[in-house]
Amino acid sequence: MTSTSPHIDTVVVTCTLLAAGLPLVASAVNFLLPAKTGKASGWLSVLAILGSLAFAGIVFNKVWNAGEWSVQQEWFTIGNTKVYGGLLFNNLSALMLLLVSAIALPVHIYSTAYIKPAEQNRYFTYLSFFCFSMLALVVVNNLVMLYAFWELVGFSSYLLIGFWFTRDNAVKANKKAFIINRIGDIGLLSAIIILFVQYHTFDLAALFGHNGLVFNSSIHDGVWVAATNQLPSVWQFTAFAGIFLAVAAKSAQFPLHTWLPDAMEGPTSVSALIHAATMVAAGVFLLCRVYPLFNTTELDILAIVGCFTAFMAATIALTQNDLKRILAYSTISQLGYMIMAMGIDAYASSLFHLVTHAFFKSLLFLCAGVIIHEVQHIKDEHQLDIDPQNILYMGGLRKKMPVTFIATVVGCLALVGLPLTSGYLSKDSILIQAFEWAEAKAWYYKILPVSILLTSGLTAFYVARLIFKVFFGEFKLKEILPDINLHVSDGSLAYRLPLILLALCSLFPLFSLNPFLYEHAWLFKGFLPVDHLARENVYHTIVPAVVNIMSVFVVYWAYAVYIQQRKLVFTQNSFLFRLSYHHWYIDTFYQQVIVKAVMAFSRALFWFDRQVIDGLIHSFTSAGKFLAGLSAWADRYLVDGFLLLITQVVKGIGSFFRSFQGGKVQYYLYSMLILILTLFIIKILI
Amino acid sequence: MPQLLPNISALLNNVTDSLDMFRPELCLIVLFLLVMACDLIYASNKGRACRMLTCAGLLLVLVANWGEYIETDDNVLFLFNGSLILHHSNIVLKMIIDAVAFAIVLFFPWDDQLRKHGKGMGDAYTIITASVLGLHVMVMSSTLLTIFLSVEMVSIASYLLVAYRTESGFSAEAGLKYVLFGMAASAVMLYGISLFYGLSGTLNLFDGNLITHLQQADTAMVTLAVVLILAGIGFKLSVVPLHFWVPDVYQGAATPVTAYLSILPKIAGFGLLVTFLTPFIADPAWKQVDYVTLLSVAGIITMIAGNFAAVWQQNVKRLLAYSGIGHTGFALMAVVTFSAQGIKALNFYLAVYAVANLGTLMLASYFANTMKAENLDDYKGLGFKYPVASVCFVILLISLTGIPVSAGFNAKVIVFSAVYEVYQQGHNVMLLTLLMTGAVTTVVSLFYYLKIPLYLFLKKQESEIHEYPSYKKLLVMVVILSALIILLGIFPDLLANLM
Amino acid sequence: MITLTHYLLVSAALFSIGLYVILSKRNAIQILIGIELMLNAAILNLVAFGKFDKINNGGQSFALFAIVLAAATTAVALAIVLNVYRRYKTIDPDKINQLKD
Amino acid sequence: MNMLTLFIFIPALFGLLILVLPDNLKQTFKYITLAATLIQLALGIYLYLNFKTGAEFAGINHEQQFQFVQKLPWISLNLGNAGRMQVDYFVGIDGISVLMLVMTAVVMVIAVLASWEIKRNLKGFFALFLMLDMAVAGVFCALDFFLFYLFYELMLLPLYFLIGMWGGVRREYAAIKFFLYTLFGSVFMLLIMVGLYLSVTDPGTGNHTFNLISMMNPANYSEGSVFSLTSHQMLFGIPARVLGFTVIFIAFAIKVPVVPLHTWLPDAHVEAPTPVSIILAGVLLKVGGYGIIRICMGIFPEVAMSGAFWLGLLGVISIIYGALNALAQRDLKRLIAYSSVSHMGFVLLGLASLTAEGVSGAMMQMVSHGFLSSMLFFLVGIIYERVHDRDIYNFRGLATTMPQYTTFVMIAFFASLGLPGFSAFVAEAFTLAGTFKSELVPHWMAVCGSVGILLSAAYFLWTLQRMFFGKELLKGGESWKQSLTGLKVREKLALFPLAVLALALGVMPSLVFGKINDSVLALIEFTKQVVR
Repeated sequence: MTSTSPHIDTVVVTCTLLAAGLPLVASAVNFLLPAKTGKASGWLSVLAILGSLAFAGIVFNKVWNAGEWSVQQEWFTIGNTKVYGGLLFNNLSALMLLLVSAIALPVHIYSTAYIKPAEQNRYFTYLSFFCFSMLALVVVNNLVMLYAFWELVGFSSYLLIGFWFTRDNAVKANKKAFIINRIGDIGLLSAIIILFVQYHTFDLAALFGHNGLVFNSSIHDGVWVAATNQLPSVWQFTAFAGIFLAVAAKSAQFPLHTWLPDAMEGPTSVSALIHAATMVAAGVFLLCRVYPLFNTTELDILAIVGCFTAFMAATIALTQNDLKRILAYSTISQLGYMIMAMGIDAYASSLFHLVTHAFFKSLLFLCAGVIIHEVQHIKDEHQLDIDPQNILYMGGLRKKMPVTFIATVVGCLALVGLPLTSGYLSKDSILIQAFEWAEAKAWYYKILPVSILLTSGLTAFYVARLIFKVFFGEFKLKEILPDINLHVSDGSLAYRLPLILLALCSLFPLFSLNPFLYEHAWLFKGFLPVDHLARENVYHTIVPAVVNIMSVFVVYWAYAVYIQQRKLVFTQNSFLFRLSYHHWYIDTFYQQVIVKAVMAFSRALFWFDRQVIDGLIHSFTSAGKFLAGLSAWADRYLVDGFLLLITQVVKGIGSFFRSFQGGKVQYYLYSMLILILTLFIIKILI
Repeated sequence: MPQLLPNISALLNNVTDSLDMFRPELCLIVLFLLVMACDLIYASNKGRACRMLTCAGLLLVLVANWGEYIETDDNVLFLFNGSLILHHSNIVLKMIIDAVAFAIVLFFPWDDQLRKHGKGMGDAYTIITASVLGLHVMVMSSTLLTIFLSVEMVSIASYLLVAYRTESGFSAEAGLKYVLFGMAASAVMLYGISLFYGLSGTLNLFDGNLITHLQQADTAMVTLAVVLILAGIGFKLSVVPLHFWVPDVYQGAATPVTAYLSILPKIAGFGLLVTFLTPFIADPAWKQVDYVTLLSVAGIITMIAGNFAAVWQQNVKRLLAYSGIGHTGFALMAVVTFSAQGIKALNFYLAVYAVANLGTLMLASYFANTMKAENLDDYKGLGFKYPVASVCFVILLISLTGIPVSAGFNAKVIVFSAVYEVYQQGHNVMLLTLLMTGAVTTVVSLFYYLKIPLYLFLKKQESEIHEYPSYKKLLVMVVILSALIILLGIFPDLLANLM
Repeated sequence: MITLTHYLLVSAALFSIGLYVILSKRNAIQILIGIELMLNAAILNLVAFGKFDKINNGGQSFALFAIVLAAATTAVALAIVLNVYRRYKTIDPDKINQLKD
Repeated sequence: MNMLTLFIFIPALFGLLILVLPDNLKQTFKYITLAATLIQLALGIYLYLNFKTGAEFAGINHEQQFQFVQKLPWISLNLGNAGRMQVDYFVGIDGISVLMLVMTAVVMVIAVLASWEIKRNLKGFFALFLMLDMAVAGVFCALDFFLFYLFYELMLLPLYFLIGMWGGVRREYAAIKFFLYTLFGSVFMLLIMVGLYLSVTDPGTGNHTFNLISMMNPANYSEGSVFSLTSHQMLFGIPARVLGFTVIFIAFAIKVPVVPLHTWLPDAHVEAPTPVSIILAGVLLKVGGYGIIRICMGIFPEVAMSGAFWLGLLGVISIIYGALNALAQRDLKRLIAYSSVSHMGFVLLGLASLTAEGVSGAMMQMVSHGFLSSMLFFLVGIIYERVHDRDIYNFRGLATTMPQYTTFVMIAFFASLGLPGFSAFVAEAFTLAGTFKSELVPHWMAVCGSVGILLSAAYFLWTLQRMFFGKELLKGGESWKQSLTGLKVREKLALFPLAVLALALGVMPSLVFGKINDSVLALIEFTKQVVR
């Protein structure tokens, strides 16, 4: 083992390896075991993730605020480049390690109940594999391994989205998810290659650490200069663009966000873990890792895209009827917040929001899972032809499912960012910093904080809509079919325990003792630059107040609309409604324009391949045939293509020489003499 | 006449001395007489006796040639007052001729068409023996007289052989075409010889004054004379435009005769061509006719004509006839080098061509015998019925195409390197063009050669055809030839170093 | 005075006539006659040139050989023509064209 | 006995055995062939394990650095004044060849296991199979151009018959097309080979030589010879060395295959029986790549450098063109065939870069594609054998019917599309890294190349979705369902090692890089040296 830092702690290294490795072991065991192991597989994975959590706890304890160091071992040598496998320890690694395992544990427990025993073997094979990839992703110390786990995370997500592979929608969704993630992967790969060529190393610490290679490189007169190499500056931007693509794909940012709503075809527990809390946060995590690479322009792009995504997704969430899709768009919106926070230099807030969001969003998904499970139950029992995820069929569940109700409310409050929740702390910190950021800049920069504020209001509205539609009023199905037998409940302990755990984690005490000041959160402080001075200004008071007042008002408005049935909302056929309902038509655009274009292009190329490359030019062939005076005779086995052309040329020449061969001997003599004479004359003339 | 008298004794002495190195030919003369006698004496079963006698005799001739080969070493000998020339490469050609003639004589009665000939085949052996004598002389001839004599000798024998199957219309037709074409060609050649004689003042090609005299003559006349003579030789080689007879005659003649025609006169013809050209090439003063260009053009056209026209063919023998034309073109490439290495390459190429072509024609005969298969269509699916013969067919065709591992490939490589070598010295574009044509026509040749394995193995037999008795001896011979091809493919130096 | 040129002219004329005959006549025998004319043109040349070749008399002796060979070849050719007639009942070379491409 | 010689001729030996055995033992032929390939595999592993690494064993242009060398005088023709024509039986391996050999040995075993489906004319099949095996092994070992060419051409004929006799409906067409294409390339290569032979003299004997290693040393070219570096000769108005490079490159590019010389490949692959497809894709395509490294770049390094842009361009075009074509296919086998075109494009791109990363990546891609394409074709063969159909639209929901099969398909597909953890990822990533790093090819080529990775995901996932997932729906209905049985033991035995190898190479790329690194570095150094 070689280390880049003097203080190396073997306990930490071992614990980290164990934390990441245990799920892999569980996955491998499950993969090799026969499919009928059922619940045993589930508990094996739960044990593994429990172990991971414990080890992650130890690691966190030792690494948090203890500086940055890494260990590595040579993996392979290619040319003169050595590629290492190694671990990087800093606050980010430790936090992510802990976060992932902490979210994964309740989801695992939940899954043991949620997934049918017959399918658990396969399910937990995939799920543990995901945990392994995700845990490894956050601790590796170089770009090659980062890329590898980055893609493995996407791969396991692919497997889990398509878990119910007999459903066409699920399979289409996982294909879409993987391909869109592939676009991001290519971006990341290109960026890694560019960085490698520029800096001759893959090492994260060496590249992005304090006073690292990236820090010491600069752009002069269109040339990107580093100690090791120099490239035209366009490649620096390309590297950024690549990373941006990767982030946009993984964290579902515009324009690559469309896969996430579709990914809701997977089991809900999967959505809770992967598509709400962990994998989608990987994009933000990546931004943190490579943060020093970006310059101001690039950060601005991030901020704008994040802000736009947040706004767009929030508007879409307003009109969706599918419970999980609402949450998915909400996730996209919240990820937009985080990306924007990165763009406005609110690095710590972004991460803070990442963590809080992870808890409350997975909580919401798990709640949704319970609800959907129960509705599905009703559907199966009465053989109804309804979509169990459609909130229009729900209502009045608060009395039947109290635990779920409370948990959902907690999650929703956190999502809206009302006081006493963790969401309040993190979200407000972003909002405040957004205003601060815009302060120093030109007026049009103000659009950004204002629109993010607006988004916050929209969030409050769709959250309220969700709560009211699902938990208040009367159960809608009962209105349609009065005789149905309703016995819905919170379900077993395996359902309730994770909900309670996560609900507790969504409240403020886990992060800060002061429920109103985000600056006091330990997590926030863990990521502040050393010289950071908290600037107290007016925004710190005004922004939270405005936000909360607005939220409360909006919630009330929603209450008025949905419970009291007042017509205060836009009509269902207005342009804006349709825009929102159809996800801004982005998906339609991709499907109709890009996918069709690619397919048409590939078909055209295939045609080209058959007809032109292979046939060179068929018309030429026929001309050749005509000129050579051939009949259409052609060997059956030499019918098409390049060969046909050659065949025709060959045969044309052949038939020219053959044409003398008429069987008449005097004609032979005649030809012979003519040819000799010709030869002779040419000879003489030359 | 008076001027001749003082020299007579010297001339006679020379004749007697020459007889020593004329042993193989003397053997042939004796053999010819014996076979003829045998044919007359034996009433019944005379074909068999004659054949054995011929075979034994030819082996003896081969041995005699071998003796000559060892004796001559690297010397060049002139026999009979300069009428004949003898050196290594000539003897090698003669040996190839003897060996192939031996195989062809064996082949004769194995072919059903010939065996069914009513009158027996005694006279065929006589004719062959005589023609071998003619071929020997043709290879060695160094005066215009011996050239004409030997060419005519071979021609007459060939006419007879082609028209041999009197009961067959095809054979008669082929004979007629051959004889008319051949006689016209030899008449043209004789006229060329007469002009050449007039211009040079000598019949002896190795006369010291030959080039000097020709250089003084009118270029057009010299060219005419040379072209007419070359036309006569070209007829034997089946060079374009003197190839017209080839497909018809090869197809019409009995298969062993086709084998004879496609190999022996061609080899001898090349020997003759090389001898005829030697004095001009050896003398740097010669400027009248640019042989390199002339022969290169002929070679290129021949390669193209033969190989491209072959693509169309359905009749196997006709296909092989065209391919034979193509091979002539390729061998011309070796001649054009006019270097020792080129001649070696030529000899090796011809030897390999002889073996492979003989083998394929034997197989053509084999399939004609067993399945009455003469066209490609009749070959469908026979590969599974006659695996040994078919595999041999593939091997021989591979060699003819020039794909490793086969002797044909090595021959091709050696010819290519000879041409390259010369190119490197002179940078003559003609040579490069020849190389390119050689390569292209190789691909084209694969096109039609592959048709035979294609029909044999890849096509399915459509109907069950009546089966005739199998021909073991023919098959054994073919297997031996194929093995030889492979052996020479792996160890070409076994043979090539003799050349 | 008959010079070499005269001989050559005659022979050239003979050759040309022979050539014309073999190309135009529709009878194998006539073609053979044409060939014979060509051969004789050459033989005439040889003899004419032989006059100047004092030492060897090559021309004359060549002519003798050529005459003999011509006779032999013609004999063979006639035999073949006879056989063809037996099979095809015609000796028009144009009609004997079963072998062709 | 030299190990390489054994390695090459073991198949020939067993092939002869099969030829002489009577037909009623035909059921044993496949076992004999299997034994031959297993022995070969054992030898291959022995070679791999005993292959020494280090800069002093780099090979490339140093004859004494090759390992397991055997050099015997073979053909010696006395050509009079032109000296002697000397051909040696000269075999030996360096880092470039050792992995090709091991890969060949593995693929051959798999191909034999796939040959169980062959029912007709077993003697012919296995004899030709072993002949092909010998030829391929020979190509990778030969260090004498003549010997190389011999083995190279020797591959054609068995393949022609293997495709033509045991192939699909349009087998005749495919076989002829394949043969003509390849021969077209190789005949002109023959001309260049002869030209090189006459340009190069062996410093030891003073004769011309076919020795590939001597041909790499510019000092061995005689003054004024056609291919001499210093004499700048022209052929048809083109610099002779450029022409030589181009001709040989075209010959190998047909093999690789490089767009637009690829059209033989889809036909040949589709029509060929499964074992032959496996060999074609697994081994024969690599002969092209190997030839480009050993011969094109070895003998004409300066042309390779100056023409790097064009090579890289062809590589990029192949990558994208092949992938797009694959996207348009509905025949599973044809899809995989086009995917081969795309994946082999990476090889060319990596080689064009002439950087250590690029060339190593290309080598890795060759090895990786060898295993993966074998696996893919084997998998197609399984389904084709069962229902004689492989139209993607005729299947649906195979994951329900054949879960294990689907697992292997997924492994193969994801490994092929470059999922990290599998060999193709390392290969493609470093190929692109090398391309970007190279000063010879423009940077955008690396970016374009990476689009190929995206497209490969598209067509593989589409196939997965269309064929394997969804509700079970088969064109042949119940009878198909009956025939689509689970994997047999033999099939698992073939697939499992391939999957493990793909994984092992992905997790431990040093298995490959460790062996080739010195040679690759030597190659790069050598090319730079010559240009200097």
